[in-house]
Amino acid sequence: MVEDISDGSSGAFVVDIDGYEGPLDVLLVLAREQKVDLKEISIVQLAEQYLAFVAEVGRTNLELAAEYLVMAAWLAYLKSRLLLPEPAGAEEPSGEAMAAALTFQLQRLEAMRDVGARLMARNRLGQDFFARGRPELLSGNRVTVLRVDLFELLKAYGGHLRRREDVQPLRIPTSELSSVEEALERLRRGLGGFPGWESLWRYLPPGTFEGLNQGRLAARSAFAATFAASLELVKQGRVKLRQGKAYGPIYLKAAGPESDPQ
Amino acid sequence: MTDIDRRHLRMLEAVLFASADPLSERELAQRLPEDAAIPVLLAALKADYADRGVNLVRAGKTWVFRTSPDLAALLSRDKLTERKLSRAALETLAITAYHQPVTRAEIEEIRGVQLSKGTLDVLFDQGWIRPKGRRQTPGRPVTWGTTDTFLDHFGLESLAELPGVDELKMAGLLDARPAIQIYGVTDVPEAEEDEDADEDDADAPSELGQP
Amino acid sequence: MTDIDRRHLRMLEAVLFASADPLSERELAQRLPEDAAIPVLLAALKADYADRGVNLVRAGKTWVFRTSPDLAALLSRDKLTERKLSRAALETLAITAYHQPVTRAEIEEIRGVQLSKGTLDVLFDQGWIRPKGRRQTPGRPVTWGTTDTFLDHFGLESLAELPGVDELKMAGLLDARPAIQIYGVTDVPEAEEDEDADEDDADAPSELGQP
Repeated sequence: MVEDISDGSSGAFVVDIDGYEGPLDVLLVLAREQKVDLKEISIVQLAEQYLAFVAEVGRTNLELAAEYLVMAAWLAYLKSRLLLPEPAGAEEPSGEAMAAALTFQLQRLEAMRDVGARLMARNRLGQDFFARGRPELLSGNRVTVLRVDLFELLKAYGGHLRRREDVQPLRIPTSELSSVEEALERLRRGLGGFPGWESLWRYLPPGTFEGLNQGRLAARSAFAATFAASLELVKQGRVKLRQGKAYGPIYLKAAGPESDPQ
Repeated sequence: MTDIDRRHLRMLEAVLFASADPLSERELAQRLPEDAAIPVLLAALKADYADRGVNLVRAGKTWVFRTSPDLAALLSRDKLTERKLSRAALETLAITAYHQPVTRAEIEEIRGVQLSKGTLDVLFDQGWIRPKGRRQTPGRPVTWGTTDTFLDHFGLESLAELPGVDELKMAGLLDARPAIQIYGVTDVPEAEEDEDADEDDADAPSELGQP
Repeated sequence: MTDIDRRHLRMLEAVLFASADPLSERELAQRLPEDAAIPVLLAALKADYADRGVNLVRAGKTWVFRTSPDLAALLSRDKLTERKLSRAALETLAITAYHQPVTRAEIEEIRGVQLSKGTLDVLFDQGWIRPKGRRQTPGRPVTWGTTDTFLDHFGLESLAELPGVDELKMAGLLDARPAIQIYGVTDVPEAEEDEDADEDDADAPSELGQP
């Protein structure tokens, strides 16, 4: 919501990301903070405001939809284009053209918002003016009219297609989630390679760390599956696990006879 | 008519027009300003409408606008009884529109259920579908398609204006499967095959969404 | 008023008064004798009711009697409870009204965010928007526009009465193309001639005046 952004001198934002309708909406709210006509807006300043906004949301560990990040990247690029001299003979639109396009987009969106509000403020049927409360059917020969409109027709077709889809053989789509079985397999294969205590991290599939940082579901499932698999191997007496303190790193070692003094 | 408050007259007119039920003088008095002289206003309004196509009439203690009785006969060559289309008929119509030219057997095949006798008749009587030709297959079954009356009724300029399957989906008219996507599905079930090979197909829009 | 057929006028009045929903001139013609001069009659009837508590209003190609808007307070008890439109739906409605015919992708371009599934559905269900044709671009996407029901609801005679439509057009803000296309290629802000070749969109924004 608009009111939820305050550009206090402390630099503290209060951000309600759910209140926004996408990155352009955020930009429009930020642009209003410059308190000038949209046509006069400083795009460099706006880019900075937006990047600060995204950083703030990132700092408070809120997840931002990809479109917000794409806009951030584009704005960072645009800012650099505007601040640096234009390369000669560039094929791309100039920094100014890109800035003008953004200004146009903001104006256009704001215009649509305004007219939307003006529409709703009009006298409206059922609110300000009214239909005949007692419509009459004029009598005469009896003709049956089938009552159906385009919406109902399309809805019927949609419903039919859906039901058809429902009776199709069940297809189980491949999932990118990790299974414990896969993790077990990976641990078993890996165990030979590291005779001593080794961090459990090393047994995670490639890319898991990056994925975790981005909060990706697949990475989180890989992490969980690996941990569960390690417990399973302990139960089978195949490995030993060690953890120095709560939330500390977990180490793992094969429990083979040659590495185990007992 | 000089001492009639025009403002009150307009109010009375609007209230009577918008009301779903005939209104008594007491109810009218409750809705209009206190100083409105209801009986005088009613008499004036009744006189205003005396020669019009709509009259203000008194029914017992209540007042109501009604079509002038002498017009009822003139106007209405048809008494419209509106009827809802059955779901079977609605689906049959939609399938005919999207898959035309299409035979009865094909409609049954697509719907996965037999067509009861009257279904095509209802649509035919309404002028929405008509025979289009014959399929060049054993038995040479009749194919069906939609008519201009159909387009007209649904406010379509041409069949090409019917949204395709993808667009129905996007408009929310056709829900996709439950959201398994959340769980990181990589394999999107693809569209089913469709092999309509009709010779008499000339006027069927080829790019209509084929389910 | 001399050449107005009083009998026809009364009939027209009765037909319109009897209906709660707008009727098209064609529907009116079907109800009246063949020699009835519908447009002339409509103009006369509209004038008759101009100062009354009930007015004859035009919405696109349709006509209907409605209570006069200045009597809103009086009729407040008849108010219909309505579902509030979401912000996304309201913006989508405004964009459809001002940019029509417009594709889903263009609406998304203007809002800078994807349209969630039900948004167009809500407006379509409400009878305010409908598919208008197809854009002659790859994929031939369906275009959307507003209906006469929309005009009726918002008390508009035609699209030309949309609030602010002329200023927006002058300001070049009724261009649904991606912004960078408008500025990127030529770098001249005034290069706004829209020569989208929309074959079945003869009723594009240029025609906003005569729906």
